[in-house]
Amino acid sequence: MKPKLAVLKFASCDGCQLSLLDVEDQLLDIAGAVDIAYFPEASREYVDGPYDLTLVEGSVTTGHDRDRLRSLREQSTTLVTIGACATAGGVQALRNYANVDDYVQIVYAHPEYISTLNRSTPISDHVKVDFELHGCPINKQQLVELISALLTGRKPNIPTYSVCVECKARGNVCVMVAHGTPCLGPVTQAGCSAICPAYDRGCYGCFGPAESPNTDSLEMWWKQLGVTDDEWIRVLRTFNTAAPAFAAASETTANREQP
Amino acid sequence: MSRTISVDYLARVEGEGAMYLEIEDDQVKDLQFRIFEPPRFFEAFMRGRHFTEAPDLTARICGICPIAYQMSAVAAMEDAIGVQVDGSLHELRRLIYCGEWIESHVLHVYLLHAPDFLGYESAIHMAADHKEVVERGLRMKKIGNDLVTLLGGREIHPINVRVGGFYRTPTRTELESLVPDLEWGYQAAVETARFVAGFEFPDFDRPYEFVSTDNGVRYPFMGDRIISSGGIDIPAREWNDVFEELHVERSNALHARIKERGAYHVGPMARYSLHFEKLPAELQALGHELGVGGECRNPYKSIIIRSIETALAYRIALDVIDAYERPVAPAIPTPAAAAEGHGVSEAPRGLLYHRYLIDAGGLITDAQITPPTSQNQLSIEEDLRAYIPGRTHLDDDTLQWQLEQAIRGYDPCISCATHFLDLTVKRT
Amino acid sequence: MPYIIDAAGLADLLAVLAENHRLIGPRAEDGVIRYAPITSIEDLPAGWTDEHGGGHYRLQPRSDQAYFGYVNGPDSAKTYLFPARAPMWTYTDGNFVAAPDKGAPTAIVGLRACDLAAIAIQDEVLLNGPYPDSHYAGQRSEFFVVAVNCTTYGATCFCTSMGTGPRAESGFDLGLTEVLSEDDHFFLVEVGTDAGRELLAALEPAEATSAQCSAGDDAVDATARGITKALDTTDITAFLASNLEHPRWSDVAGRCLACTNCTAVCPTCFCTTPVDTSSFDGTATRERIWDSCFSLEYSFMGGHPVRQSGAGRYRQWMTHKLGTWIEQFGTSGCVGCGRCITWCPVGIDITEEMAAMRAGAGVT
Amino acid sequence: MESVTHAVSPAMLPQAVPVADFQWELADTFTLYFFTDGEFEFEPGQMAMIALAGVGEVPISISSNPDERDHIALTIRAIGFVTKALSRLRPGDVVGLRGPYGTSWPLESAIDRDLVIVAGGIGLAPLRSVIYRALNSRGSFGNLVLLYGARDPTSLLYERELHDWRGRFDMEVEITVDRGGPEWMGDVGLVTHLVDRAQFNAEDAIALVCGPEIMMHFVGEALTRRGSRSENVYFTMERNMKCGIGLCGHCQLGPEFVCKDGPVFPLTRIGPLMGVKEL
Ligand SMILES: Cc1cc2nc3c(=O)[nH]c(=O)nc-3n(C[C@H](O)[C@H](O)[C@H](O)COP(=O)(O)OP(=O)(O)OC[C@H]3O[C@@H](n4cnc5c(N)ncnc54)[C@H](O)[C@@H]3O)c2cc1C
Ligand code: SF4
Ligand code: SF4
Ligand code: SF4
Repeated sequence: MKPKLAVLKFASCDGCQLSLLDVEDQLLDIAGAVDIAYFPEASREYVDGPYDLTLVEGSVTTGHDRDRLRSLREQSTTLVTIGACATAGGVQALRNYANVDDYVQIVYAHPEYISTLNRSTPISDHVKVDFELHGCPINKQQLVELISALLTGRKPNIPTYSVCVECKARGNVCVMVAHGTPCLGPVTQAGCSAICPAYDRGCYGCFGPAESPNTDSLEMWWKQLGVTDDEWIRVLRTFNTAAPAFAAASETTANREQP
Repeated sequence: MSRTISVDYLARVEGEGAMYLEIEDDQVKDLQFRIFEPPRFFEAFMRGRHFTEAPDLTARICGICPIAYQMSAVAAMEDAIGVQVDGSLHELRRLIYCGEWIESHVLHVYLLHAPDFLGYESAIHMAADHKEVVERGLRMKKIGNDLVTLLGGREIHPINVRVGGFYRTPTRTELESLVPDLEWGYQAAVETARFVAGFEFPDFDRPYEFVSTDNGVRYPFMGDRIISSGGIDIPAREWNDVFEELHVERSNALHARIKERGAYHVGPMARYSLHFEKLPAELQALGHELGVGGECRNPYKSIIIRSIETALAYRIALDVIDAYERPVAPAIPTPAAAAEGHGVSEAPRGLLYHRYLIDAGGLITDAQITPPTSQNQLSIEEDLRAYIPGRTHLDDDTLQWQLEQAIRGYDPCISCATHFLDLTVKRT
Repeated sequence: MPYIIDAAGLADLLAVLAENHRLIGPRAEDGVIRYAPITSIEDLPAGWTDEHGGGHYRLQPRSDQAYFGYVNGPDSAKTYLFPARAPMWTYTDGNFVAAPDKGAPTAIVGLRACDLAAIAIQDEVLLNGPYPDSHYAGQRSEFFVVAVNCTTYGATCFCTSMGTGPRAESGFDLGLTEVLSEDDHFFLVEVGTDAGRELLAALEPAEATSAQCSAGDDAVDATARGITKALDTTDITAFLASNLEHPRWSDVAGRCLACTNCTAVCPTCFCTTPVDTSSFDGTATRERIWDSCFSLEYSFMGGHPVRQSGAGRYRQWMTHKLGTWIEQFGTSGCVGCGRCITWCPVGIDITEEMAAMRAGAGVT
Repeated sequence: MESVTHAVSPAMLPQAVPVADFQWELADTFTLYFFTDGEFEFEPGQMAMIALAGVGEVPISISSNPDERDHIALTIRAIGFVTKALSRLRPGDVVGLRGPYGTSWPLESAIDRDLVIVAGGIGLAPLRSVIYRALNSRGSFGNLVLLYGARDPTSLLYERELHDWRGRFDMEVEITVDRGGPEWMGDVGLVTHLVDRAQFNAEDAIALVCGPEIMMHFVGEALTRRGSRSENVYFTMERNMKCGIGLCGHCQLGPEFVCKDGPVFPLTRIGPLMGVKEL
């Protein structure tokens, strides 16, 4: 019996599940190795749970989604969150800093039609998560690695160290040292293979905090490069704004601002 | 006799939507195309962000068409601060857009829509009987992704687009490495168009008002004007004078319409019908050969138009690479200025409008984003309403599948629209 | 007695090397001096130098057209001899098959004395033990080195403390000293090996005059005098071994990002980790990639990392580099090239940390 | 290849060898057996690197009788990804093996002296081979003492051997468990207590210790208390180990590479290092 795979979403942009369709070279092999039981973005077929492997995209922003997630967890042997939304609340967690009623009013003419939670929260706030893939979006090769590792019983090779490791391995020139471009790579988890520095741009943190991120030290250095408090706060408050390490670092700076 | 057809969770569309249909005798009594995907409040949290962040932030509205968001955003910001990106930098923008059209169109044609016509639940199921077809699609799609990756750093939420240009521009040699694949892709797209034109289509022409971006000269990716088959011809900045967005109870997405006129249609069929004469002669000839001529009004046939546009995107990519000279600088300076800016561009699924107000410090004070699926929502509902009469003899399953197929013909992107599906048909 | 060639001679030398080698040399690229494939003398960074500081590097124009008037960039011989990723084996049909590890014959031009010392250290670690590293051996076997004596130095150089430079004493096939004055521009060429001698003979160079030789010596001596950064190596192994609980470790941990940049640019760091992959057809492969004592996974054992704190990880790096390395391999693990200082994103300076520890200072 | 042979090249290339036999020892511990070519030799205390293609490679001590030259055995506790995958192997399945590597128990230095072997939990595995060796030439040693501590009676390894050894008159076997249970008639408590009362001449005896680091630390103290000299006490250490031959850097403990300078170390060398947090 092939393991049963489910892929589904909560609040998100669909990009992370699209990654699975983006592995053009391996898609049919994967489809041969697992039984794609439920993947509405790609198939009308709906096979009931339980599922051996469930890939969850998106963050929880409504009470209904919270309930849906709980029953999904019950049906899943291994539940993996894919992407910054599912893992850290996503860009929509910026609402956590604002009054959602205000947001609803800005976007919708009839706020009374909209039901949402005040906060956008990661999956792990609600149910046990077996593995998390970082990234906004995830790296499709990491997704393939995760699936093949779980199928073979290997420890998924998803390192938690910083982007710098991949940056040097890729042969990039450090944009922070050599160009004076502020880079969030030293506190951001590897996984993207250091795309931004390869394009002469500083990392802006889409893979979320790395293991043991020293944001205080990096902040001091960014300031020396001319970055303002506001800019530092904004870069931490993007796709992984609700990831504890980034949230705490941005709050430290924000609180420091008010004398 | 009355019956209900209901699809709680529409498959093979991007995002979460539902359809509910109540039919009495030969008439539709109630119809709801409902978008329940939870809202993500982009317009709200864009406030207070720096204008240069807009391309990266708005890309996250949609993982299928991030380039479209980035392009409309940079267009709006550049409009606001009064700079113009032209020459090779503009050509590179067209090139990366080619990549997105190819990727998105091929995804839709092969993985989302073709299974409907061939009677499969999914492309994976379809691959069991039509392995070569699916493999061709995957290879075509990959070329689109490769193009976006080379220019943008990665296929989803590329990192290399910025207000003013790019962070790093490719060398000619890097671009030339793609040429053989693009040449193969063009031929494959032409074959795809011929292949899908052989499908069976319901007889169903609709009196749409087509709307698209216009730049006066070329088949549009980008442009500064908006035109329609109903005579609209306005600069992008007059958007709010002509169009409006309504909020209806059943949907987390806003519905756009032409003021005092109602539904309109954006997307490949609109672009094709409004700009047919701008297609290269061989693609015009292909359109005639495949019986869609200079205008297509049958939503089921959008798959043919998408295939022709895919060929077009390969063609344009080859032309851009052929003429490419690496720009002197990867971007032009972008000094902040307090102003309002409007930007339109053609996402694979249709016109995407952005408007921003920014202050002197460069911070966004107001944002408005109207994605194609919001604009097509009314049109989709009207299609469904129009499709039922004369077809109530069909059993529920067939009817449901055909209605779903009609919706899928729009390649709706619900993730975009919520900032948008579940199908229920009730027959009484 | 060294020989002498002019720029045309250098161009010929490169042309001869390029005939049967992959030719690697310095080029100004992406805002740094890289060791990258070159095709001719045209690719050399004539007129460029580089400015170094803690966490700071800038390519700067020179007032002259010196070809080797830079110090060093992030690359070293390690980039080619011990690359970030190397294949180990493939498993197919029930057998482990060794990955090919023979490198292309390579000639590298421009390496400095510290870089040669670093190669000697990696040779000791990777080749001279009971189990030589086959991939390294494969890259090392046909590796022709054209070294350059330093006639310029950077603010992060401290080779003089580590006894490795600025003059290249050994470890090269040919050694160049670039002499450039108002009216003269030539290269002294020293022969280090028979292979070097053979190659040079094709150019039929003249022998240098003693005046020319002393012009070269003067330039290198001036470099040695100019280097002020220093690291006190007195009894360093014992000193470090007896200061494992020094408060300075947590002080530096407050600044250290544990980002691994220092270990990646260090020309002697050799830690790796294997990466296993399996494909859906049942074959599997193993590669090895650079690892670093700064990553948590590195010391993972029985459910958690041994070195949890930044202090523990920084201490492992520095005590190994400067102290225990000597016990293990008979040489320091540091050649004083200064790369870890320049390329540390927050400018942590191993010489400053060492000095602070010697001074007993816990807090800066 | 059907059996384990000596050294291959390159050094990090495993030999493909089929599992000859698989035995569960405890609920989470099993022994894998492999045929050898008869030439293959190892010294008690040495380890092998065992690889599963596509899964990983881990160091495991060779636990079989070094003087039985037709096979080797590895006793493994399934605690993580690789060891769990190994626990799913069955005879005939192919693994990769390299080795033997590392230092061995200094049995020659125990000649004509008492030999004390102290094991905690799975730590008995690396010691079993040395017990076999000592028994093979029993006459060369003075008292032979095995002190073995385990979590509870169900986690006592090698019950058959323990039973045989206990039955011998030329060997003292003392066993203790942390938690007894109604059926358990033996000692309850830490293995250090056994050190205090076992029969050996502390001043001169050679002690070989293997177990969790904290257990070894306390056994070292207990031995010292009884008068053992630290140069006569040997520990076997564990550290993250990727290559097993001193090339990958992971297993360093101060100046020592646990893989090649160890895993067996004299307490004099390793003691000072063990006390340093996070070393
Ligand atoms: C010299 C030596 C001899 C050993 N002998 C035995 C033995 O005879 N029987 C036995 O059951 N175990 C033994 N071990 C421990 C065994 O190697 C680990 O239990 C095993 O590495 C865990 O791997 P895993 O992938 O299952 O665990 P995970 O927890 O998934 O570990 C992931 C990785 O971390 C490393 N790692 C984790 N724990 C250890 C550890 N304790 N030691 C070394 N590396 C580790 C490994 O590289 C492992 O692949 C020995 C260890 C050493 C160093
Ligand atoms: S560019 Fe950024 S990610 Fe790369 S090494 Fe420098 S700081 Fe690290
Ligand atoms: S470098 Fe940083 S921002 Fe760029 S893709 Fe990688 S993690 Fe994301
Ligand atoms: S430790 Fe620093 S200075 Fe020493 S060799 Fe390594 S990189 Fe160069």
